[in-house]
Amino acid sequence: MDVNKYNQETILKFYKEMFRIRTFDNMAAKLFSQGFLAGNIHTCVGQEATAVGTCQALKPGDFITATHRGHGQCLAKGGDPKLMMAELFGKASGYCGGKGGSMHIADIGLGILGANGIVGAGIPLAAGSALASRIKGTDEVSVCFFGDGSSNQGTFHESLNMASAWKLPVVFVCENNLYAVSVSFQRVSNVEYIADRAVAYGIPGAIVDGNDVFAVYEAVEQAVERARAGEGPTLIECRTYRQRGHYEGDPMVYRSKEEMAGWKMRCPITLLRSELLRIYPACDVKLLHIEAEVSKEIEEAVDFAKNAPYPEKGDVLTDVYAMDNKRCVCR
Amino acid sequence: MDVNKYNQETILKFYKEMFRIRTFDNMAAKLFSQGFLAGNIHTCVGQEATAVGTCQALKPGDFITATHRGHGQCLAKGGDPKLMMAELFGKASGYCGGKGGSMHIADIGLGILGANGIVGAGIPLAAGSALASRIKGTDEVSVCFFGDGSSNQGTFHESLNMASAWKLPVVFVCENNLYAVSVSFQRVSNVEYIADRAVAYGIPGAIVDGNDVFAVYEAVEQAVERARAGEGPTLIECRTYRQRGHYEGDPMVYRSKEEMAGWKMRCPITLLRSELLRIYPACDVKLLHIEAEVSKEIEEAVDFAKNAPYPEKGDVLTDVYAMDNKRCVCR
Amino acid sequence: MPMKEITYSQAISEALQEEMLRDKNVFLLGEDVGVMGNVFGITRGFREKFTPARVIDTPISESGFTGMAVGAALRGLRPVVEIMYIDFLTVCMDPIVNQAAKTRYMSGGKLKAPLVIRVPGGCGRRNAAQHSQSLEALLTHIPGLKVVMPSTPYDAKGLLKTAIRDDDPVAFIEHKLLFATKGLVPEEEYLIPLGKAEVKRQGRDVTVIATSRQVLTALEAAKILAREGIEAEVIDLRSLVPLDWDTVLQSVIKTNRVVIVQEAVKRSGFAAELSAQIMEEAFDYLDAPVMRVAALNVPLPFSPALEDLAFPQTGDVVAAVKQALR
Amino acid sequence: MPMKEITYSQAISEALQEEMLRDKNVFLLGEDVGVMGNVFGITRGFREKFTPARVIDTPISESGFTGMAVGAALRGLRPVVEIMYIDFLTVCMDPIVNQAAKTRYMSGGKLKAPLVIRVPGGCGRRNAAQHSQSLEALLTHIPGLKVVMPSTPYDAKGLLKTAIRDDDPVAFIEHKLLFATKGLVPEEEYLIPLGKAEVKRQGRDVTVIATSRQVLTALEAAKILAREGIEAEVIDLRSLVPLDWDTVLQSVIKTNRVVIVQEAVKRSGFAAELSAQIMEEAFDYLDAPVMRVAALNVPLPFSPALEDLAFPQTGDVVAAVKQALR
Ligand SMILES: Cc1ncc(C[n+]2csc(CCOP(=O)(O)OP(=O)(O)O)c2C)c(N)n1
Ligand SMILES: Cc1ncc(C[n+]2csc(CCOP(=O)(O)OP(=O)(O)O)c2C)c(N)n1
Ligand SMILES: [Mg+2]
Ligand SMILES: [Mg+2]
Repeated sequence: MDVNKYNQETILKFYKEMFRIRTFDNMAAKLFSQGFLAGNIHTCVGQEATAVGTCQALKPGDFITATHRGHGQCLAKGGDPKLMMAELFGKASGYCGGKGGSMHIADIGLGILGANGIVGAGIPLAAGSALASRIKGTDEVSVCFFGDGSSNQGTFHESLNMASAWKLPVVFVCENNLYAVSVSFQRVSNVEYIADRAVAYGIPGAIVDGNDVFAVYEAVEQAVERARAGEGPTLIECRTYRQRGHYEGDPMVYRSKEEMAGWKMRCPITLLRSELLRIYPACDVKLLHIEAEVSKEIEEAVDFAKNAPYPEKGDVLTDVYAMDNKRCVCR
Repeated sequence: MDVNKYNQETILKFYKEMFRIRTFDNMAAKLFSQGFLAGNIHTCVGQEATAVGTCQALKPGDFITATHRGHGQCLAKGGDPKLMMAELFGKASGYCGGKGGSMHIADIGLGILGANGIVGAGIPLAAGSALASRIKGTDEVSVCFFGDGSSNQGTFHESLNMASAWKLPVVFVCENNLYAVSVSFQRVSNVEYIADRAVAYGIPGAIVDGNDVFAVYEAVEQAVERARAGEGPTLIECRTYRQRGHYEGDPMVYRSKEEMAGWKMRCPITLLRSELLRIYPACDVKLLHIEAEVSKEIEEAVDFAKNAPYPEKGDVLTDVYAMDNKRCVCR
Repeated sequence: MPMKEITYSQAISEALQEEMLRDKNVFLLGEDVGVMGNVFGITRGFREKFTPARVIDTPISESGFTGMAVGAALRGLRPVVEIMYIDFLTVCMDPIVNQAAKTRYMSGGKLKAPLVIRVPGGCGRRNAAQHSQSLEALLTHIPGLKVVMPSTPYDAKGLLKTAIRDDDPVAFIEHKLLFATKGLVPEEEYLIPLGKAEVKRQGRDVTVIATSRQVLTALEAAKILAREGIEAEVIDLRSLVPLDWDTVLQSVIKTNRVVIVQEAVKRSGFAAELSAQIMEEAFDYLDAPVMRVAALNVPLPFSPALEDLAFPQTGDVVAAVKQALR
Repeated sequence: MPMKEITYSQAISEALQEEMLRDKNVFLLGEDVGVMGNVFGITRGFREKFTPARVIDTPISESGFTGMAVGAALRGLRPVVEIMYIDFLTVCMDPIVNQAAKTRYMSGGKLKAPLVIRVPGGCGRRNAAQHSQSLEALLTHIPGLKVVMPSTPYDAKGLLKTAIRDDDPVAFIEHKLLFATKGLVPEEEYLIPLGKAEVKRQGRDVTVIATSRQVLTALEAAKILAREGIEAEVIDLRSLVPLDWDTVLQSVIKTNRVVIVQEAVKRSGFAAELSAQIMEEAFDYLDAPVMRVAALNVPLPFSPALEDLAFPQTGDVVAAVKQALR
């Protein structure tokens, strides 16, 4: 990791973003184990650098599609932890009024086109968003987050092909955390790198250390530039690792203790923190301050969520249709 | 085209196979225009070398999946023109008792696992057949025919990935006739060669002249050997051209006269015929004999089909289920 | 109102053109819609008129391009996606069922996906089992989708224009054997609201409810029945979601006997839903059980000797009406 | 007969093991079925017991591996494919609907595709709209498919064994919230034929028909009703295709009143089909309209405050029965 070219302020900003995600997801895991949250929680602990490095390379007007493991992606794009946490609690004040939950957070104003519970389904959505920019003649770039597992879905192939054929302004960011639930990419494919699949579409493919937030940032920045210049998509494979289970409660029988420990040594947050302190030793107070600030922010989000009202009973029937909802729902 | 290493007998055999397909499909087109055949007819006129070159490299026990443009593929694998023609007529004596028609011809005894009306759907079927050989511990190879258009379907990606990951004995033979209905491959992709997609799966990809029956034969032979040896799949792109419309009645506004004329000059049958006569000038009588024989065969097939009985009314209700058909159909 | 006679496919073509001219957010994508102008000629000339950017020839990647349409719709565009045959919904159900249909609800009303899926269905063309289905019931079962099935050029044009302006995902199901049928449409612009059935024939003895091409079958049957003094009221639902329950109920109250005709396979088709609703809410008005006339529970056979036995013919409707009147 | 108490998921696990031991043509494929032993633990230890060749961990390529299962079935094997949730059928409808279901008919009976698709459905786990659906009606509408929905460990085991031996493609729909439920099953081997409903409770006043987890709801409702002197007969259909019409009809003749309970969304669900059939063939026996109790026509909401409002609860069944008795 080489952070020398970045000033202290920038590094601290990146650090704070990553630390917020870490704190949010650790909190979500805790709340889940305490029985406060229902359903499923997929944390991205260990993968924060990918989300942050990517979103830091975007303008506020750019778009992302997020995955089932999307808390970090949404936070990195500016998602409000309060509204996110309230959504995890199923409260009316949550992003989706409690109707969506962890896997469906969206905020069109922030360019978050929605997380997704269907693996691979977000890929064409992102390409479609890029097509929209093309048709509108505007210059937003759309970023598609997806996992290694997702790269084996047909939608990956179809979307990358079309995006490339039409030179759409989209960046495909693969969070390769080596596993799809219990299945390692290497057991279900015969290629080492997902980025090598870029050849099949005639687009650039890049492999980056997904735990190095600036490596991700630089790769995405270049891809975004290319996209915005009308030169088409890029496939970026960020090699990373989830430190927790696929979902909370996952017994994780499919990975070795050594593997997990090795990757924990390469924790993106620890790495950045120690680099930062190595270059700017005096920064430790600032760091503690940031960490305290973020912890408070997330605790406030939890308070907000806990105290927020649940949706009204009648809400179960609203928002199915934008027009003529009542009649379409009632029969 | 270099046929020098093949003896006269072999060349004549290949020629006869190709000529049978040509005669069959020209006849089908004629019968369709005369109103004898209902539904849709997709001829493979111009693409005979691909089907024949491929199937000549197979053993009788090997399997194929055929496409909507599958008459040639089925004939090349040993399909009986009588039963095929009867099927095109919708007669009870047809391959499918008249229930399937042109796009659904199957003969499991000959290793024809079925043509398909859904573009891309045959690809996983062929991979699955290869998986069956693996599980059974038998050594049949499965060949998957598909078009350039089909290579843009998600099933292509998913199937090639799994076949490669598991080193299945399957050969993917792409009949790249440059168009999917009216859409040229080049307009909807950013790569020149479909075979280049092999890289994405870590398998060999080969590009061959699909109008040179021996080039196809040699490429497939090598791939079959590899597959049978347990080394996994190969992707072979046969570059060819359909001389007639996508379906009978296609106005063909999407291709230029020059392009069509150019490819007609490269007609696989004319090419082989003139090569043969160049090397074995004395062969002309034999050729005429073969051509007459085949024409007679196809005419007999037409007679057979015309005179065959239609299915009985009650047949509409049979064969939906293998077990408990009546009860499952009646409610 | 000055009228003109055009075909069902011309009606669709006109609706598309008018909406594309009116709203630059409307664009088309699908296989062969561009250079070829659609396999039925519906978008011929569009590429030149509206530029290739708005008339997009796609690869054979239904799941991908339908998903892209959803993505573009989330961004405020109004894509009209074409799936060449309804049978191919099987390869692109997810963007329709799990994305377009649910995105509004899952986002608590924050997102909307205004797209139209134009897709021809139906049988009778000897196209065999994979090109002859009527799969509307797969869509009516999914909350969030609207489902429209026009039977005439007039309806096709007016409903398609409305569907394009609708803020919800709409499956607009055409019928291959209707494309060449002709009918009168106004010279002037008009719209038909979704969820408004039309009584295509008045009658007092029995209510026959149908959609799409089966409306024609029902009308033919009604003519034959009229000769025997039986007056059938023929209701064309025009859309299944929203459903015009009032029109159905009024007719049931009047005739007390109902026959529902659908071209889809009988089991779990939409006729069952309608029958169940009539049972639930109009039981006391019924003098006879609601009868369904539908395709057999079989894949459609190719053979010209078999296909017509598999889906509703005029005679089947006549027979069902007589049974309902017994 | 000596019995043992096991869970629904153990029952499924036993059925799979017994059939894999009995017939070497049976094999499993799906996501996480191997090393992890399935996300619900159903195939734990299988990989070691039956070798990785017969217990195949797939990539997330449902369309591809389901299609491969069809291909393997055409070759005489008996694949048991697992789709992790029924909601994901949307990404692999084609191999099921256009291939497995139709191949026999299209080939005039020359091919067969004996495969089982094991897939958990149902809601109640706060899994939100894309992980909570009950999509059996999408399958019952497709001729060529059989559809099984067991409600108890006993049924799950006996029916799954039969499904694996069946020569047709069978969708075997499990329920996430049933996996942990317990019940008695014989120590000895047994089979349950497809298409044989079970009267899970006798009653004279009303017939309540249900499947899968809703059988439990129906039985609970019946208990409550019994306290008020209302005797409900509860029929568990066990399979929708084939359908045990005789058992349904007999009960209708006895009680003259029917309530159908389904966890699926109401519109175009299978309850509509059943209601329509009862209307058509037992109209004269009905003293009241057949009532349906079903999920609302909405995508399933996540919020614990909303989800239970969206799908049938015991109270809803009780209320519907009382309405049917009015
Ligand atoms: C179409 C589909 N298939 C299966 C699943 C179940 N599932 C949820 S997440 C997941 C693994 C995804 O792996 P990957 O794309 O690598 O993302 P990761 O979880 O590792 O972040 C699976 C199989 C799903 N949600 N959708
Ligand atoms: C899933 C699906 N989409 C679309 C079609 C309609 N269709 C039939 S053939 C065809 C073109 C196929 O192109 P290609 O694979 O290149 O084969 P070719 O016809 O050129 O032999 C299309 C679009 C279909 N049958 N199935
Ligand atoms: Mg992963
Ligand atoms: Mg082609």
